[in-house]
Amino acid sequence: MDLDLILHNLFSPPILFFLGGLLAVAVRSDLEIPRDVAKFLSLFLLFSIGLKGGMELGHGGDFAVMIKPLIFAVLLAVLVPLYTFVILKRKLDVYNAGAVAATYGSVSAVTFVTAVSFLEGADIAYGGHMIAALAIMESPAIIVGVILIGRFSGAVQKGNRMRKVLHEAFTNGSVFIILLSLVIGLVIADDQYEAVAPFSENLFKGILTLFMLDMGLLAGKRISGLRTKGGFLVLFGILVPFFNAGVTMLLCPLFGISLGNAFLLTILAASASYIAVPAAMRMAVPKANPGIYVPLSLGITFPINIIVGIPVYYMILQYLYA
Amino acid sequence: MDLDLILHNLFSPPILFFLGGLLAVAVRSDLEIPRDVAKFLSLFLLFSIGLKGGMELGHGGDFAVMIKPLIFAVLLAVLVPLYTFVILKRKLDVYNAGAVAATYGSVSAVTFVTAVSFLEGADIAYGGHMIAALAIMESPAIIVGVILIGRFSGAVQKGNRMRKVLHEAFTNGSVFIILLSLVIGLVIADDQYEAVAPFSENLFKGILTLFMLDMGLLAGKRISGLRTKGGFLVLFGILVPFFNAGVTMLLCPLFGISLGNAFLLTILAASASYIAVPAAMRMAVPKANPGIYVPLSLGITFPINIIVGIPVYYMILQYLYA
Amino acid sequence: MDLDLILHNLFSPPILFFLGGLLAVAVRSDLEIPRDVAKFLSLFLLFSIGLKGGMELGHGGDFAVMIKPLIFAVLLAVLVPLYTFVILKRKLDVYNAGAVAATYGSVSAVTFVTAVSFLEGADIAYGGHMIAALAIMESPAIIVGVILIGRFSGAVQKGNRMRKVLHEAFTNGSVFIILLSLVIGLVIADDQYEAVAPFSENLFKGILTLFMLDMGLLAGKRISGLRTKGGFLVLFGILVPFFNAGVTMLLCPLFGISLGNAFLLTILAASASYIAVPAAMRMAVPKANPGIYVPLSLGITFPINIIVGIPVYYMILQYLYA
Amino acid sequence: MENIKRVEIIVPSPELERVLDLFQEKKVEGYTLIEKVRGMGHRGIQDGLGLTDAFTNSMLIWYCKPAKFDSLREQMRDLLEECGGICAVSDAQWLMH
Amino acid sequence: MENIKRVEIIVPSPELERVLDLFQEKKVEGYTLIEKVRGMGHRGIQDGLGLTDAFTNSMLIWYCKPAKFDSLREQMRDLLEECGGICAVSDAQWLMH
Amino acid sequence: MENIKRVEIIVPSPELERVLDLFQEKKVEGYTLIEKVRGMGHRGIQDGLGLTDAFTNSMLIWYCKPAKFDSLREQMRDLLEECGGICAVSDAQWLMH
Ligand SMILES: Nc1ncnc2c1ncn2[C@@H]1O[C@H](COP(=O)(O)O)[C@@H](O)[C@H]1O
Ligand SMILES: Nc1ncnc2c1ncn2[C@@H]1O[C@H](COP(=O)(O)O)[C@@H](O)[C@H]1O
Ligand SMILES: Nc1ncnc2c1ncn2[C@@H]1O[C@H](COP(=O)(O)O)[C@@H](O)[C@H]1O
Ligand code: NA
Ligand code: NA
Ligand code: NA
Repeated sequence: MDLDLILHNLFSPPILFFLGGLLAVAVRSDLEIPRDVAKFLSLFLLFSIGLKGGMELGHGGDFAVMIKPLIFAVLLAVLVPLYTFVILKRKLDVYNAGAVAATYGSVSAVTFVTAVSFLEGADIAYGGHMIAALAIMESPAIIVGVILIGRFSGAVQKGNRMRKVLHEAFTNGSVFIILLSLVIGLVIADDQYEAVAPFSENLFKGILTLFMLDMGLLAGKRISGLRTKGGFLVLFGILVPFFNAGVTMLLCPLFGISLGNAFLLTILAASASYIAVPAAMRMAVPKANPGIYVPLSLGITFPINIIVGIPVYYMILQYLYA
Repeated sequence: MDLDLILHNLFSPPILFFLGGLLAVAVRSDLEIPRDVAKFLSLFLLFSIGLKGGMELGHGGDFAVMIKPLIFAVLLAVLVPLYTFVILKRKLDVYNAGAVAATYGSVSAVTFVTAVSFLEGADIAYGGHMIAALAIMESPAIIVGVILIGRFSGAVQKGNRMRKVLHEAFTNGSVFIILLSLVIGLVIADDQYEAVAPFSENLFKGILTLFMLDMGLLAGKRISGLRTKGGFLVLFGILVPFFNAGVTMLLCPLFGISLGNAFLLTILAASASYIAVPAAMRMAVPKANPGIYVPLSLGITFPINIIVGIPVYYMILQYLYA
Repeated sequence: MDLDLILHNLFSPPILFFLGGLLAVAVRSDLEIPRDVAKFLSLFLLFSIGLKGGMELGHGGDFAVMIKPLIFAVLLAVLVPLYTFVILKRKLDVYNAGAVAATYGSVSAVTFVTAVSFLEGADIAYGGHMIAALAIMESPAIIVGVILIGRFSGAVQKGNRMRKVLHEAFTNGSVFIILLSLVIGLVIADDQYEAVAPFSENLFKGILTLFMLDMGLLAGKRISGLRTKGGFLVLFGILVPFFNAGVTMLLCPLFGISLGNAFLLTILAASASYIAVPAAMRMAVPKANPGIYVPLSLGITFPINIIVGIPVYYMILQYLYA
Repeated sequence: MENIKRVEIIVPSPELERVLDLFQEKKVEGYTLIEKVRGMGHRGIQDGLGLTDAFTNSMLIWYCKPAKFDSLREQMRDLLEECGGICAVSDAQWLMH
Repeated sequence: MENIKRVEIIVPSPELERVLDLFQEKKVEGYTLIEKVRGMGHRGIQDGLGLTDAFTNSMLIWYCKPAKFDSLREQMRDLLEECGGICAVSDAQWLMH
Repeated sequence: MENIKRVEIIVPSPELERVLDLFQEKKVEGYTLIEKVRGMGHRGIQDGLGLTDAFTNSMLIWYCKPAKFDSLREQMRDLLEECGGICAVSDAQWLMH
């Protein structure tokens, strides 16, 4: 059955088109999805997942049950950049160490969305508040990263610049659209949701599929940039997600978090940002090299999570929750 | 029940996402919908509404019944710029007075489309010919505005330029796509329409929702441009829609126009253009300042109509038609 | 009944919106579909047709039955550029003759897709392997064209450049996305396909409709560029598709190819490329004038095929297969 | 290498057609056009927003002989006066081919 | 025709706001902005890929009096040193209107 | 401020790769690229239409030392002769940082 599951995950259209995107880069095809359209597809996915999460949240749930994973999520977002920074500083300068640490403390919405789509295929329940967890985990790592850099570089961060970073961390487009959709999904009546659902819900898997093709194209192009950066970073990009996932999986049952939610929390912990963090870091820490933190998260950690991670984490959790 | 209706209108996804867009600007989020995609979404809405209107038109209807609102519509489109020009000229120069007058004589397709979506939610019938009214009302005000400016500025309009304006007024993209879709909706067989409907009809509300998010972003950015323009214009932008709506609502029952159609005619009268007119005016009257007429229509009149206007006009009409 | 069929084809939304696009250009409307969105719509159509073809291919079929049309397809793609080159060289220089020959040896995916949509409306079965035929026919003509030019221009093609052309011919985006979708449609489970179908399948006709509006706009703009090029080319663009279609229709029954597949093969033979070939030719033969081969294929042959060709070929085939 | 003038014209996009008409009238043989350009000037900010190109500029780059530029300078000036925008000229050298 | 300087500034898009802030502080009256520009430089390739503008440049064209440029030259230099990008100046003539 | 050459190259987009290959061969250290540019020239109108970039131009801006430009001038000329497009050079000054 286990192999079945891995195959089922591998043979889903989103994953296959992601691989197709990698292949297109490998054979140097000129296939591309226009940038503006790709941005819109990504907006759609956040809109769709937010609306649905809000909707489900609106259908009740125990506050005490919901608050636990959220606290857990914030802790992860703060602690992961701290411990990874210590590791990274051995090989990278302070600026790049801080930027990579922030990248791994934050999360990847597309990885999350792929995991949700996997859960729905496997018919496992999860809570709408997990979408809140996704939104909540995007920002803290950015702030932790910038503070770490400020501390260790000795450079006094001008108050002005720090304010800008804080602002960007909490108002960047992807955080904003998830939270907005979540709240709106929560307040609207069921018939209102259903009028939007043929767009927001029915097209979800299909749009995710084309978006993953674009992710494959991007990841393929970014991987090559890593070649010159040496094995340490590649190893980091492979091992850290598994470590973060491992710790999360062990703790979740203790906190009484359900299987579906634990799975999503695990994937959040394992994932690394390649949208919110690059946008914030380019502004906050121009001395950090986006040619390091973007390829690492997009070219290594993202594919590992969606191809290997999703089925493996799921199997381990099933074992732990059996 | 009345408050219920206002709330129902306020808590629909399109309105909520419009408010979300305003909020995004207020907190200075970098959320944005790529321009080209927004243009396509607007094209989709016109295509969808046109096709459906044509389809319904094709299913019969009394010509005598249909012609009345259309004549009414043309009268509105000609008279509104005339009377508003007289008011505006007290505070603005001839160029800007003419441009603003044209803006308010013309109509906003998105306001109309939101009203249609409201009607459908409330299960009130309306005629497919009202989409023709929408298309018919876009252009006349542009011509009236340009003639007024020619008259009162003393500047002799070169025949060449006037020809261009006329041409633009009747062939601009948004008028063309509505009319084209209307005619095609009229001639195709039902099964042909149904093959297209999963795209053109089922996605309508969802795409309207995301489009309204963009409208909120735009309106939010444009409002700030009005601050320096003084209270007269703001007052104008608030009161004129209500006045135009009021006159329309009083006259509709006399003309024997049905409730649903009267509601749509009212919203057309109350709405102001921010697509067709700016495009035409920039070309016809480069001396008029688009920083006045666009923000006024988009930042003041548009939100007032969709948030306050739609439920209020509807309640008044229900009272008048009871 | 025959006239009925022509009318049914003419009154389908894709064809009507294509005519609408031509009309928009004729009245000089500023209607346009943003380039990036149009590229995405075209990608969607290839993705959708590929996935569905793969899916159907996966549901079995006799290999011996499937291989025949594919061999036929390759033969067409090689022979058409050879014979047309001989004709074209009488009036054009070697570069342009080769480029036009390649254009007509290759195929138009949108013509194919319109034909598929016509077949589905008429409830005639066709095989998923015909989508493979579409993909297979895109490239060979490019290579034949370049070889012909190399031969007859006397210019020795540098090996480097020829390698690039070969590479482009087999990896260009449109070939890649069809083949990728075909293979993925083949390997995924039915429930996986169904999760994507509300996007990839249900929206197909609607998106084809808007895409054809864009094709009409493009074709309209390109036709005017032909006026100065003289009657020979226009005649060529009108007659060659009918000749290619005629030969194909006569041979298909002999090869034991079914009605639906014969129809699609005919349309492939009759159609000319305006995506893959221009991209390859601009790179391989910069001395050829894209102002000749693009308008010819897009402005003459494309409309003739979809308006006249589709119903006429279908009627003839029905007669032949009766 | 031949001496030549590099003319750079930036106008609101709705006026582009008028400049191109002038180019055609004067038989200009070549130019390059960059669309969807933003900017600021006397007439305020052109931020590229909206569903029309009312708040967008277009930029033309035109390499030409000095005399050619002189031949349409006055008409260009009139056009800019009416519609806004700028026109600047600098010296360049042109790789003959 | 008036003599004027043509200033061309190319910076990573995330830094554009800082240049525009500097422009505002120094009361620059007009500029033109081309977005979504790609490039290569000391900091590697900006290929325009991705969902953010982290790998995209912005290009500013600014016509001004020489003294005006001098007034913000040093701040510009500091900004470029920190964030990357280039700033170049050439002579031009400007069609008065 | 250092004296420098500003090279502007405009070619049909399908030929861009060849120019970039030449740049790489000659170890050019920095350039800026504007895509989706339209234009008109000896080979007719490039109107940016279509689903490919067959009717689109690309524009390169390259600041360099005069000698560097000379080192690839002839190859550039050959390339333009074959594929169309233009290459122009002007004087500029460059803000060192
Ligand atoms: N000093 C300047 N430098 C560069 N571009 C300018 C300058 N002044 C105006 N522009 C451009 O010309 C457009 C129209 O200018 P204006 O008519 O002054 O509003 C502006 O939106 C800018 O794109
Ligand atoms: N020599 C050059 N010529 C033209 N553009 C350049 C040059 N050097 C750098 N740039 C542009 O400036 C951007 C940032 O440069 P850098 O900070 O050196 O990476 C590059 O991505 C290019 O767009
Ligand atoms: N005189 C010119 N000024 C500016 N751009 C030009 C000029 N001539 C040609 N171009 C550009 O170079 C491209 C190719 O030129 P051509 O090879 O002459 O057709 C044109 O599409 C224009 O974008
Ligand atoms: Na993480
Ligand atoms: Na009105
Ligand atoms: Na063919």
